Amino acid sequence: MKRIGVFICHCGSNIAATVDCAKVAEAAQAFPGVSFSSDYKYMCSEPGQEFIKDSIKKYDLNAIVVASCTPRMHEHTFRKTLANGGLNPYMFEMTNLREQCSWVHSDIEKATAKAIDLVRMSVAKVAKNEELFSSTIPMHKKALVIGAGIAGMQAALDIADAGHKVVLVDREPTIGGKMPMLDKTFPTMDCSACISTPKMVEVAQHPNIELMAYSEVVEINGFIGNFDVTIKTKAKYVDHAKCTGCGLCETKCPKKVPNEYDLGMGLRSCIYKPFAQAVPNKPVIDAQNCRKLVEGKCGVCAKVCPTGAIKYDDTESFTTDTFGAIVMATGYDLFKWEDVYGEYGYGKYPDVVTGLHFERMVNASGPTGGKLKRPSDGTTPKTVVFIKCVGSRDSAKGKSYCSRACCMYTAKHAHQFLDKTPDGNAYVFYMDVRTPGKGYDEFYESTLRDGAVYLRGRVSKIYQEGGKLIIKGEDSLIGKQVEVTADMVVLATAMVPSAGSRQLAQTVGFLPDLNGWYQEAHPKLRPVETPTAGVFLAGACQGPKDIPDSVAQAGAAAAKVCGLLSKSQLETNPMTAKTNTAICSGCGTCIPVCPYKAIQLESITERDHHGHRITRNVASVNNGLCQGCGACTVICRPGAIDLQGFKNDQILEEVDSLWM
Amino acid sequence: MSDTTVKMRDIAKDLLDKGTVHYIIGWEKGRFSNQSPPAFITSAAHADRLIWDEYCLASTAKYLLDDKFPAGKIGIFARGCDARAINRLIQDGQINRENIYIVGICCSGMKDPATGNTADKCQHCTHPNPIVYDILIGDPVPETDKPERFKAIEELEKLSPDEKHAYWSKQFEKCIRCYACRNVCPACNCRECFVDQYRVGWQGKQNNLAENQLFGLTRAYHIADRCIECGECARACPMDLPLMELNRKLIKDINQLFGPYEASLDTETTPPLAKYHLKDLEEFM
Amino acid sequence: MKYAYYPGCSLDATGVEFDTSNKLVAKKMGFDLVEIPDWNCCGASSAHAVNHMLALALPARNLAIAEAEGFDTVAIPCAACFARCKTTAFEAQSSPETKAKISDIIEMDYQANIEILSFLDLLGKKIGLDKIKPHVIKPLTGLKIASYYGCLLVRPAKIAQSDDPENPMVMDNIMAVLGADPVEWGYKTECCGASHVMPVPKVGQQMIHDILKNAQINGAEAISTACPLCMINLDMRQKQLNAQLGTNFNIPIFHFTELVALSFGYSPKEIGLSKHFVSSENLIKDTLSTGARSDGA
Amino acid sequence: MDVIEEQQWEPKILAFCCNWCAYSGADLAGLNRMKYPENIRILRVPCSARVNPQFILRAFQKGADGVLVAGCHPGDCHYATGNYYTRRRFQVMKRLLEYSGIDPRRFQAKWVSGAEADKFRATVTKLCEDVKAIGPSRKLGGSK
Repeated sequence: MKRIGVFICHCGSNIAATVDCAKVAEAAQAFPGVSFSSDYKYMCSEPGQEFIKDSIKKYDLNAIVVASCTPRMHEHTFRKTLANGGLNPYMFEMTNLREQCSWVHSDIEKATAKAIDLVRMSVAKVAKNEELFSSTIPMHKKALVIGAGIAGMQAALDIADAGHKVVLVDREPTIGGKMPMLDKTFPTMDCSACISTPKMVEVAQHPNIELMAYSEVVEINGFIGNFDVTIKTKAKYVDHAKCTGCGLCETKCPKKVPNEYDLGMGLRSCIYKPFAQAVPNKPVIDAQNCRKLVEGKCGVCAKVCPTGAIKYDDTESFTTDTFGAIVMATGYDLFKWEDVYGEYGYGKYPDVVTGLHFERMVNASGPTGGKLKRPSDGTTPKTVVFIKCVGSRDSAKGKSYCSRACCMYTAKHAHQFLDKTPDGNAYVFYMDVRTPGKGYDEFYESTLRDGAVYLRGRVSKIYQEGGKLIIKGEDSLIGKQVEVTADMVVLATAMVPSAGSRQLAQTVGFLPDLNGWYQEAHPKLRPVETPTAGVFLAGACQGPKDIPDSVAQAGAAAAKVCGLLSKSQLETNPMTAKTNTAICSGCGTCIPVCPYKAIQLESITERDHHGHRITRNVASVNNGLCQGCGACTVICRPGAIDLQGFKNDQILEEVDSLWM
Repeated sequence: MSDTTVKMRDIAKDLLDKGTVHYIIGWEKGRFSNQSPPAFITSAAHADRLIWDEYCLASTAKYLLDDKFPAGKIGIFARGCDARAINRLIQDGQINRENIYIVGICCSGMKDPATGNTADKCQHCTHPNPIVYDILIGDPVPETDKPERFKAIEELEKLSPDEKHAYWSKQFEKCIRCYACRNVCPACNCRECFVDQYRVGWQGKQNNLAENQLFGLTRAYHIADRCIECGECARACPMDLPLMELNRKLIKDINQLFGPYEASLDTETTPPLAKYHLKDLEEFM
Repeated sequence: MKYAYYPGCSLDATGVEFDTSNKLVAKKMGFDLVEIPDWNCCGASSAHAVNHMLALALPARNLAIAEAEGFDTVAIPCAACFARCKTTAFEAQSSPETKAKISDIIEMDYQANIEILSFLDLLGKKIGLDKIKPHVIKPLTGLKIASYYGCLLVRPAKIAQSDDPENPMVMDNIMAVLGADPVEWGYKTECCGASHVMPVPKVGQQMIHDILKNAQINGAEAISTACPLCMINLDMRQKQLNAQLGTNFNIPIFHFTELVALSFGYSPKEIGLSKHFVSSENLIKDTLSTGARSDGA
Repeated sequence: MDVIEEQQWEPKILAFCCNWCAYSGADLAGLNRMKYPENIRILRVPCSARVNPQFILRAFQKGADGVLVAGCHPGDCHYATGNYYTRRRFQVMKRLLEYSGIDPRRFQAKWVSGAEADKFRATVTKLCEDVKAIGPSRKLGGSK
């Protein structure tokens, strides 16, 4: 039997000015189950809390209602008061008389009547409260970072510097991601590789970071503090323990294929490092093209290798490990404009390239040694047209969102082109110029001063005539159609989530947004968290970002991870869903509704009403994953799954109490 | 004796003789000529009790719930409605497909024993042919969408709030809370129905209009996206409540809101209320 | 196989050789083109600028007759007629009210379920390239041809439903089957400017000029068309262009079925090639005598 | 109900508010001392997806004159996806209520963010005005 204590707070005059607190306390005295009721000037004050504790003892109370301000303010305070007074902290309900009654009403009589109703609701609810207990889950003090671009490397370094172990996984043979491919970074024009490759080396040398290049996460089970992860390392065909990275094999390999790192504009051998400063600085064999692996002939690399590191019978390997937290840093890919932009020629004109091609071309370590050359004939372009928003901000063709970095890198490209080609002409077709960033607009202005011609309008057609490209578009500021004859066109293609990121999200257990970007837990207040506790976001996997934003977000994700890993165990919220297995029929309807994948079917063995031993399925909630939203409780027709602290019978009592 | 009856008996004999099933659920002739209640045949010797005529109104599928962990396979004769009911029970995790042997029957509709006209539940049937079976009797009969089955709902929607209230009050005043509708419904397969959970207090026990209507609406909502339109609830109702007018209202709205959907045509598709789409209609902005 | 055939007014007049070659091709390939009985003008070029319902009702009447005659498919050689018919079907299919209104106006039941195909799609897609190939007895080996589609066969994309509004290929594929060498060029779907030539000659002439020039630059020896208006516009005005813009165009223009018929072994005379303004006599002689161009080279 | 009672009648409206958006929006309305009718009784739930449509049926059965379900805007749910289920459930329930003869103005669902104090005020004020215009609830299956 409940012996409920009700405490009505005046909050000075905040409540008492509009609500007759004594009258409310008096009315509460008559509610079923109420053993003691009183009003008091400040319930949250030290003496107020003492009053509650004393009353618990004096009147043998076992459930408490405090009617004061919003529970979002002091629920936690009073729970502690109950605990100190010897009660389970969850034998408590709070009535919001200040924000939702006295402050919003002025008629004392009506406000008092409402206050009595609100207290009645809380009393009805607390009468059904049950003691709840937190449990703890262990925290594995090790983080997993998936993707080793600039965001992943930064997150890994920050976590490792804080003294925690990190495993950094990347599916490519080298870490670094897209940043080392770039030539210069806006707006400072410092060399991209010069600032990213030292980070790569730092990552490789950090005692707390275990690097797993050429590897992919294939399976994740468990929950915050305890993620069991299986990582596949692809067959490298080179024993990196023996390999010294001397590079002899690469020079002797007889077969050359297009180099992915240069977007097919240059060649590489079949035993290769993607680029000179790759980390790990040791080669892998491309099994699709290696003559030894495909045809069984050749074997030159094995012959020349001074350390006997070549291993043609290498196979992929799997490792498993447990992590406390995970950072997703899978980055972006470029929108495949060739599939949809028929008016730009579907990629059939060799001199229509993307911004990333341009980066490789102007990069001194790129396929042209830093010289801008037309892919078709190797000549130096004199007139270059840049087109922005190719796939971005255009739901008819590609994506409705803005890719954020293109305005700036296009300005940079125009600047670089004009810098290298003093008599060159640069035309930029744009929809808007968006330069929100430190020094960004100044940079754009300087590109205009360099002589880049900005034309506000879309390009409707590109075609080839002779050796030239004809670009037809609109200059919407003068309202005329324009036609430019150019040597080369550079498209600022949209950023899209990197290939396979949707599948990876499903492996981890959350859903990407409409466009495939990873969804943050809250757009304003939890921008680096995911709906899955213990999984965080860094960089462009969450949405298009430039380098500074990616690095900043990586730092934020790392801080969140460090916060988690600094604990040896986590206290769980006891207000989670729980199954009544006697009622649960194992239909599993609750499973797809749970945003945290916290529910699964579990088989139990029991005796049926004939006395036979039977095995049947019931829903089982993982307390480490459940966040207590209650979506499952509504889909469950018989209410077999219920939310602790907001149980069906509690809410029904609250509803009923209003019309007793 | 119809061809189908002959085949039913032959198949039942064969299945029971060979031990493929340890009993089979079908229909037999009842006390009156216009009744063919369900029959449970446990040996080949009794197979000749089986009958197929125009009065085999009862659904066979729900009986599977009484033997969820059978000692051997259960044979079952199933028309379109029974087969969808079987799918319903499978998708809801209540029975195991491996435990049952389905003899499908293509059905051209039953008669109302009282009037001799086509039974209400068959008039609006969209899937007379079984969608799942191990062996099939008869040739498939033509199937149509029957959009006219929503006509009665559209008529009711045109009434004013007062008229609607009056209509449903009149209906639910008749209800005697016997729960026959729930007991025959293949979508009502909970271990413990909400009406029986007196501790939680979903529902009062009194037999009055308010409680009756709360029960009716709650049950309709519980099966909203899972109702297979077998019409058993309305057939079983001793007080002739137009229960399909509630179920079809929900089906109609769900189809309009979230795209065409018919429950239990397979056992995989997630019911519409257990999923969402980011671009769902927005009317709460 | 039988298809309803809607020649439209142009094929009775300036495009008479288009009609002839269509029929020759059909005859050789063994399918029947049945002219829609008592057909009327589709209203193209003027009706839709004047009265929306009229613009829908005119084509609908022809389509309704074809439906009533029991045809599943109607083939339409003229791109403008095709566009008007497709638009009518699209509007009727998207709105039952519109469909009812149209039926009311034409006093016939228009179902909007007859398939509407351009003659190009009929040959290149519905019947198929593999059915054309066996009849090619005089391949157009080596003939560098620019396939020109114009606007109305591809636009608006959701109504025209061509294979690709930006880079259609169906005519190019047919040309390849005939043994010709379709060139890559940039003006496949640009407007030919036919309706500008009269009111604003300067604009119209420039449009023709750009098409011809781009074809020339990309090595085309001739242009193949699928619209009687494009055909006449590109063909008839080359002389005028040369006089006014100082160019020297002399590019033979064909209805695409003329080239199909040629490769099927019909003579230029049977097809009516002499009706063209720019003579194709030498080019054809050259091409057909070649074996020379392929075997000899 | 006699004449005197009719005059004194004040509707009682139950509002289910999710803890993270609508409830904090209501708190903000208080903080800003916005005024709205006293007829609203807020019931706090963690998420609008916790609101079982049966609770609404129950409220109307017991005599609620109006019911509001308020949660975060789609895309802003604290639990990522809860309100998408809410949206489906109550679009269906709303129509079922109307079909059962409950004046559609008596039930509302609305997205109210933690910052939208004024939207909260406007929503409950409007609901209250509507309900006052219709008159006392006759209860689900009951008489006036």
